[in-house]
Amino acid sequence: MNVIVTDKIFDPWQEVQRFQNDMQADGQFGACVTFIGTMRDFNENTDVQKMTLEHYPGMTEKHLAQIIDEAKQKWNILDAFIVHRVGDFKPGDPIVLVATWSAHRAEAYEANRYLIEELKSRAPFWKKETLKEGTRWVEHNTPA
Amino acid sequence: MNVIVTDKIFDPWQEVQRFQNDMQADGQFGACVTFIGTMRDFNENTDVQKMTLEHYPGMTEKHLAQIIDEAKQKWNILDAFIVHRVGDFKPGDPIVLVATWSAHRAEAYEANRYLIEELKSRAPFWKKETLKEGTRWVEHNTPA
Amino acid sequence: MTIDVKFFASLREKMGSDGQQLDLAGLETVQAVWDAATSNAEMPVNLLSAVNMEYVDLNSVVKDGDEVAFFPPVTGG
Amino acid sequence: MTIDVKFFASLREKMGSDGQQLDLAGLETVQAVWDAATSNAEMPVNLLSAVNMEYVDLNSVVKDGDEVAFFPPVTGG
Repeated sequence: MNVIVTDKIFDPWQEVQRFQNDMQADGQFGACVTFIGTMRDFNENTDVQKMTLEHYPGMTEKHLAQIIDEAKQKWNILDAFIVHRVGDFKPGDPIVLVATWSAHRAEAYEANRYLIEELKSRAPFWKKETLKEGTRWVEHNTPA
Repeated sequence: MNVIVTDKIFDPWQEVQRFQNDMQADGQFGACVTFIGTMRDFNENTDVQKMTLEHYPGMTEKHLAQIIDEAKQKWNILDAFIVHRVGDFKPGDPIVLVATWSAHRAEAYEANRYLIEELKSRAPFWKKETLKEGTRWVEHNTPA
Repeated sequence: MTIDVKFFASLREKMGSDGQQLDLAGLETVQAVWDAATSNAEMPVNLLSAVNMEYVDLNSVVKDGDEVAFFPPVTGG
Repeated sequence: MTIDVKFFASLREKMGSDGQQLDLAGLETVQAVWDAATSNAEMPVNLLSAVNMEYVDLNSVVKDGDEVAFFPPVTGG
């Protein structure tokens, strides 16, 4: 499974290690790049206390699998792995893990960056933040 | 300690998690990027059975600390962490971990890439590979 | 034909509903589905639409059994 | 003055030594340290040199107690 969407808190380091062990590709990859997106306790200069992440079940998984396929066509990578959590978050909770493996480092970096940028622009997730003064939907992601 | 040079096998995921816990910056960083360089069982089309990594004690740590300082000046990152192993390696063993933390993802990616490129061009480490037919010193790193 | 309409996130809250089943006659577009589902409400700027979980534009034609979703810009990751 | 000379990696193997202490008289450069330490051996292409753990070029002047290192291109990471 290259894509996991879960409503449970996850440990990104455990997930990436488990996936890498399952790859059984020791000695083939020289580079692994990971990106971990984590909930901050501030956004646009305002304290954020909680966050709820909504998604479109089915469409999310479909598009995450699509962007992984695209990355594999564009770069010579051995594998890629995405975990994205949904539901209720507190500051410090991991939101997303993107991991890429390749023989040489350039491919792993570039594919990793591609995956998170495409995820942020195409995968149907929506964030709603709880502030001191109420709640607000995040209207758009910050550009790369 | 932002720099560790060790002759013992290390678990990059445990190291990055330990360092992140010690940062006590939960909620401040939205992005963590890690690069892990691992020994492959081939290089330049030849099977590699073992590798020995030599370094210049003192100069290595000094230059790794320098490039971290440079990255902190160039990008708005919260912290950076480098672990590099020396001594005897077998294929699949982690060689290097570079981790960067920032509020937004662009900085963590760019600083991470900077650190590994500078490490590869400036930090005094040397690889010697054991092939079926004997040993060879790696003469230069592949360009980025 | 039957169309399964879905609303997400702030649009879902605004509509007070996560969607509905619509019975429509003849050849219809995504725009027509929106109009029928919302009683011709004004369409929010930046609204995104998908048919059967693929992004489409408002002129796309729908067919019986399609799932048509409307939602604001995505903010995952 | 006393200079601590160090050789690393393939250069160390080629020299059959990881370095030596040299006693030199007067103003000397890194190039002169190389010449004295190797009995005027030809310098390998791409050789790197450092004084007190900072990269320098061959015209740099050394002083008493300096550590002068010579080594091939680095290949870490």
